[in-house]
Amino acid sequence: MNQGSTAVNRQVASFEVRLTRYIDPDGRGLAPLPERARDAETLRHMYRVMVETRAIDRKAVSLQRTGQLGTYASCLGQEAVGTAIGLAMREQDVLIPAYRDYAAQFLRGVPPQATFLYWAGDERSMQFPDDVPARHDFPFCVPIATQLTQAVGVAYAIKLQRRHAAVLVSCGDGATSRGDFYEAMNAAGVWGLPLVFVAVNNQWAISVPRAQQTAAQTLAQKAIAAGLPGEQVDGNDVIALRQVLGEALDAARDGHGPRLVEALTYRLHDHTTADDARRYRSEEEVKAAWQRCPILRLRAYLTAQNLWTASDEEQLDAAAAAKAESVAQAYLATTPEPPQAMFDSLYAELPASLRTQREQAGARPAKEP
Amino acid sequence: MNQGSTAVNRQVASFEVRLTRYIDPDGRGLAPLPERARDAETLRHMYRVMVETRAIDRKAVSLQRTGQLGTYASCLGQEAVGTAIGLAMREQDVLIPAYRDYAAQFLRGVPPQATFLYWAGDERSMQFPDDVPARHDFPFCVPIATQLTQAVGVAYAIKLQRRHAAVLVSCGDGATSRGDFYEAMNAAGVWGLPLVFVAVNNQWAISVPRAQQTAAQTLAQKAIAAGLPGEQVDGNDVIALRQVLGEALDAARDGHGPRLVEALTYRLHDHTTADDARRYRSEEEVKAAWQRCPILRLRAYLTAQNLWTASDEEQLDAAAAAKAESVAQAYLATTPEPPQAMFDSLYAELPASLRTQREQAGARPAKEP
Amino acid sequence: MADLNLIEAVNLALRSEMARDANVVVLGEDIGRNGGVFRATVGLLDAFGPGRVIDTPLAENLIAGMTVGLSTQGLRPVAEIQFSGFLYPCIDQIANHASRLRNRTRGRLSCPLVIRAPNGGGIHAPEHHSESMETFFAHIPGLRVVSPSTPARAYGLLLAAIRDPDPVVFLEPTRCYRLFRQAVEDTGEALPLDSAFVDREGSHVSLVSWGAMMHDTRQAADRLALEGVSCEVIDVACLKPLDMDTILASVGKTGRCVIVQEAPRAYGPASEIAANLAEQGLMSLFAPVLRVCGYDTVMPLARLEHAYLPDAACIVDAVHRVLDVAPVA
Amino acid sequence: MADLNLIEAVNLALRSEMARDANVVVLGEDIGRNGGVFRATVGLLDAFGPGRVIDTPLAENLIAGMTVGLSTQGLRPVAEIQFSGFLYPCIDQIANHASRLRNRTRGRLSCPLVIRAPNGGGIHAPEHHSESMETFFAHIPGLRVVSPSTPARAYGLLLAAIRDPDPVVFLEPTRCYRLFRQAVEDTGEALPLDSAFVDREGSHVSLVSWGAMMHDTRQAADRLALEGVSCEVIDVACLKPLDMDTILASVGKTGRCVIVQEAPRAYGPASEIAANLAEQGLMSLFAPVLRVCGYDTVMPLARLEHAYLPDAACIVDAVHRVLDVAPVA
Ligand SMILES: Cc1ncc(C[n+]2csc(CCOP(=O)(O)OP(=O)(O)O)c2C)c(N)n1
Ligand SMILES: Cc1ncc(C[n+]2csc(CCOP(=O)(O)OP(=O)(O)O)c2C)c(N)n1
Ligand SMILES: [Mg+2]
Ligand SMILES: [Mg+2]
Repeated sequence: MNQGSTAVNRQVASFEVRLTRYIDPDGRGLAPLPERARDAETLRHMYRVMVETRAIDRKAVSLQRTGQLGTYASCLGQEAVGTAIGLAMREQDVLIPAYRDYAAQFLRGVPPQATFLYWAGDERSMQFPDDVPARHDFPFCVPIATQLTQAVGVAYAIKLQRRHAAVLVSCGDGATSRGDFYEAMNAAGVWGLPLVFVAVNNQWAISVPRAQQTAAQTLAQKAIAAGLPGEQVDGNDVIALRQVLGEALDAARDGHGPRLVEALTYRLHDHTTADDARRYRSEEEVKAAWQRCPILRLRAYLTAQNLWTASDEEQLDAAAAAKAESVAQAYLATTPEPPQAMFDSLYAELPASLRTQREQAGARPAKEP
Repeated sequence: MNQGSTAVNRQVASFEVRLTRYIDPDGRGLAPLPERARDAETLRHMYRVMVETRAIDRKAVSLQRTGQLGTYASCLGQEAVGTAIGLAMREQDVLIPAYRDYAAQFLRGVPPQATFLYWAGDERSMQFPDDVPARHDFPFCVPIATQLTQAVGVAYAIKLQRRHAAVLVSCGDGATSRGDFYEAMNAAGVWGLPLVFVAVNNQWAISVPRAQQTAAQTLAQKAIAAGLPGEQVDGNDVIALRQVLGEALDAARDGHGPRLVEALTYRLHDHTTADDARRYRSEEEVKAAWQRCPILRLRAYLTAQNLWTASDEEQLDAAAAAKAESVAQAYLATTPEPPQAMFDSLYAELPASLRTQREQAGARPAKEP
Repeated sequence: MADLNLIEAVNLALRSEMARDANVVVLGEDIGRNGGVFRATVGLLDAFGPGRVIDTPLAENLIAGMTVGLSTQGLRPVAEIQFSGFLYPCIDQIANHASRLRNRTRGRLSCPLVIRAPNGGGIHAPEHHSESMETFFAHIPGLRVVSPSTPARAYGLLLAAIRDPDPVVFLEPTRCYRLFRQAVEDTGEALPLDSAFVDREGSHVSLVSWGAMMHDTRQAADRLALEGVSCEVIDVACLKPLDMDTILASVGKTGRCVIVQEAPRAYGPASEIAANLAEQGLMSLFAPVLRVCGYDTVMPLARLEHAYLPDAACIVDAVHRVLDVAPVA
Repeated sequence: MADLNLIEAVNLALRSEMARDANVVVLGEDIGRNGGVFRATVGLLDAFGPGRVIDTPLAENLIAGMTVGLSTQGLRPVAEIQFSGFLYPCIDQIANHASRLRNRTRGRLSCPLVIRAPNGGGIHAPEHHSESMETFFAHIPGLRVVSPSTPARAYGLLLAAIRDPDPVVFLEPTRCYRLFRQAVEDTGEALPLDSAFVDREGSHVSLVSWGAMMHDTRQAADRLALEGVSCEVIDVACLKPLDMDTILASVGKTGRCVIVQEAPRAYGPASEIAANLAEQGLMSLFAPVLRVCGYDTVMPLARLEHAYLPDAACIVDAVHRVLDVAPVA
């Protein structure tokens, strides 16, 4: 309890939220590029990853439209976020994603066909190869925000085990309305955990706009409730993202505790292929958002800096299309598991009482899948 | 999304938290008293309520110690909070209490023996008379923080029905760690509801000290996460509390939206009679906290202002003791309900399939209660 | 009188009751402008305005708690939870408060509320969208749990649920939302909340189910009829309170019973029905009470979903077994 | 070898396993400095330090989610939920994640975790402290649910739960925490997690229970023995997976079964056992399967708690009924 002051009403605490951006929506640099994203090859690599991710994403949508994939959640317009996450993380770090961080997963070694397999409804999609950084990452998390408290446990373990590693957990703007978001930040603060929270503010949670999720001016300021630093970054500026996330992860790994990064971006696609965004938002809004597209922006910057040519672009487009096509083919070649598979990873060892059920499942005549 | 700025890193929001106090722990006034608690009779009334509440509270503890009451949660040291809440609220407002806001309930017409009956384990305790302000108040809430989202619903209804009323919901410092606390503030902010959150920071949640609940410097700043105003008030200064809560409730009623008030106080007693606080906190700490007792403080102030005499004190002590005794007698005279009562308020009308169970309950031989 | 599918019948009931009773409000995620992810609330925002049609922040625990609060103030809130697997965060408020507030205050405060959600699988939805949630609620004292199997019953039971003075968890069979249409008249007439429906009388075996599995149960009864097996088909509809009288009467007549549920077998609703038969109807049983259920495994993702869900063939098979395989003469 | 009550046996198991396996950590509210509200974790903070003995902020959903996270990192977390009624906020993480992560990743990640909580009433505690929570967990695929009835079983089953590679909900009978003592040796030997215990052999009737009601069940068997009724007494101990083989074998022998539970009757664990008997053991039953249960009402506050809880007299009465009232010759 505060005491001893004689003022009737005095300030006891003050806070601020800052926003970082290095290139503006037209691709103009606002300042010398930061340490972590200044090298030409790094910039080109980020660009390639974003373009390739978009090609794969578009392929998934078209497979869905032609009945070859289940409901799919596109990352259109948000490619910078996944890309920067994937590049900022080190192998030993743990990624606990929501469900649109495809680029981050690809960069950490998840084969893109796993993404397709996931939305086709096949659990093997989240098995991941065992020789890639992602081998210890978490699978997608569908129940919004529930991954956040799990991240606290993972980060606590890392600290207890003195591993030089950090956890990056991502969630959407909608997710910040769930108590889980706050409980997780609060606990991370209490223990000073190596944990970076990324709130991917794409302005919409299905049909609910950001302003209807919260009266807070920024999502970043929600960190104040937990006593953590919170900051905004332009989420369509992959350079700024790469820098801010790199700093946050380094700090976390080095024992300087958790923080919250709000990445400002925009969901250009429908929420999922089962959604029709025209019901709840205007075409003008979407059109305007296209002007801030992270890919166009970086291309404009690279072009202006003479780091990227029309022929580079042509080559990349062709390579990305080929990659997307080969991913689709790999996915389409995967036949479903047998019914018994529903029992085979349920427990480490199937309890005896479930063996009959497993047999029954195997014995039932195959039905339309 | 913010755009158009040319700064690489710029401030986008700033916040502050302020603390209000009118009399210091020694009872010295720090400034002219505020509008809502300046009148001599109001001051004396607040004093009497606090003293009477303490007498009743002590009686409950002694009944428990002698095996005449179940586990009891004392409000020792926190009497100012309940008193100010009870006085700041209007009849049409709705109180949604945690479980230590006894004084507020008494002021709103709940007979103190109901409190005893509650801790004795009798549901009739929360029935409340139907001709008092409390008739539409909520009962105690045992599952920590769960009352907070309910308060959002009540406040939403008030707004929808255009009632000129406000909701006051209280919770402890421990409760602020649950997602419910944040979800409720966040929703209240979205709709600008007539809802005042009071976080009674008594420094402990059973054995967990405030600093282990959160890394936040203040609980008041948690409001920032929801875009609400948050402020601290000295919770042992009933004058400051009365003023701050009165302002908050008036603002809420008049359509100016929700806010969070953190009341800084101290739990002088064990958590409940089932707890032994010596396991986890030092006697020095408790001794020091006694110096800030809200009753001693107001008495010092009143005495210094010549508003209170030794004979006033004597009279009040006797009256409070008599009151506590008569409350105890009224409680002790209440015989338990018959077993069938467990069915009689379960549904508006008992489903036919449960009638047999009700009969069975009535027919079982009475056992040790 | 229009031919409606089940989700349209839900929409009609909401619209109809909101028009009749100004205290009815609906709330949930994406239920306003978007009309609900399954379109249950389409048109309500335009008809009744944002005060009574409330798009909430994304927080199921908030929705549940808020619904409790709303219901204490003379309103009749109907909350939607978007998919069944997101009902879990509501259990705290439902079990600790909604189902208890009347009892806790000895009748002073009460919770006339409805929490609606899709229930069960079969539409190839993503993970957590296809769970069967009956048991979690049916075990909680002080609640009502309802699961309609047809558009007309969805309409009549939802009206009843909204008007009921106590909390109701209303589990809508996702798979039936668009499965078939039925004439549904907007009569404003509610169906009873505590009696099972005897859909079809029969003499050889009682088939007992609810929700989406009623569809397969009826199919099984049709197939069995062709074999000369006469099935009495019962739609439980209200799982809590459970109308055992109707089921006992039926089994008293047929002596055989197969209970069909989509939920995992262990500790599922079928167990409660079978237990009551073993307790109160044992002497009339000619054959074991069989439960046709989902497996005790995690609901698989889309590719194996069909292998999880019981179907008419499973039911026919179970009936054959209780009839000792040999078709009835 | 010490005479321990049940809570001391829990403490011994925790201490013993923490000493044996550095990956075991405990977490919960007030479990560190305070040693737990029931004293289950007394002394652990001093012995193992604050890294492994974690006082959490007050948030059950956090505790559950954090436990999931911890368990994926090679640790073996044992979380305490302070009272049974505060388990509800854990169900989301347990049902949507702990029980599924292995399956979701086809074995790549797993959750070797334990969530412990007191279960049931009988100690005159405040509201929400006395609920019986078995059903909510036993219906969830991928979990184990355990409820010991004696100090020795609490010790051996808790060791097994901690060592088990999958998530276990461990429900400790509150009423037995200090009810009686038993010799418990710190052998480090675990008990099996999927077999029921036949506590007493008998020939006239099978009494089946678990947790606190085992105490009353044993009392009832004692009283019935004086009447010449020979009871086979089974402690289910592990509700999921459920060892029906042992129960079926017993009922195959006795032909009569009474199941005893404290939880509300409807959709309670006893129903699952009875349903299995009606399905697999019907032909050996001489009498209806009776369930002696709590009522389908909210657990009353202290003054009526005794009127809610079933007791030995209720069990004796049910046994008389399955024996057709007349004592066995
Ligand atoms: C607990 C829960 N509630 C509801 C849903 C249904 N749902 C899926 S995505 C979504 C909106 C999420 O918005 P946001 O967090 O902003 O992420 P975004 O989809 O924009 O990436 C909702 C409501 C869910 N998956 N989980
Ligand atoms: C959901 C829940 N978890 C745990 C408890 C047990 N419990 C009762 S009071 C308490 C501490 C509450 O601390 P605080 O919110 O600061 O309130 P105070 O008791 O200090 O007034 C705990 C953990 C509870 N009642 N509800
Ligand atoms: Mg979003
Ligand atoms: Mg406190």
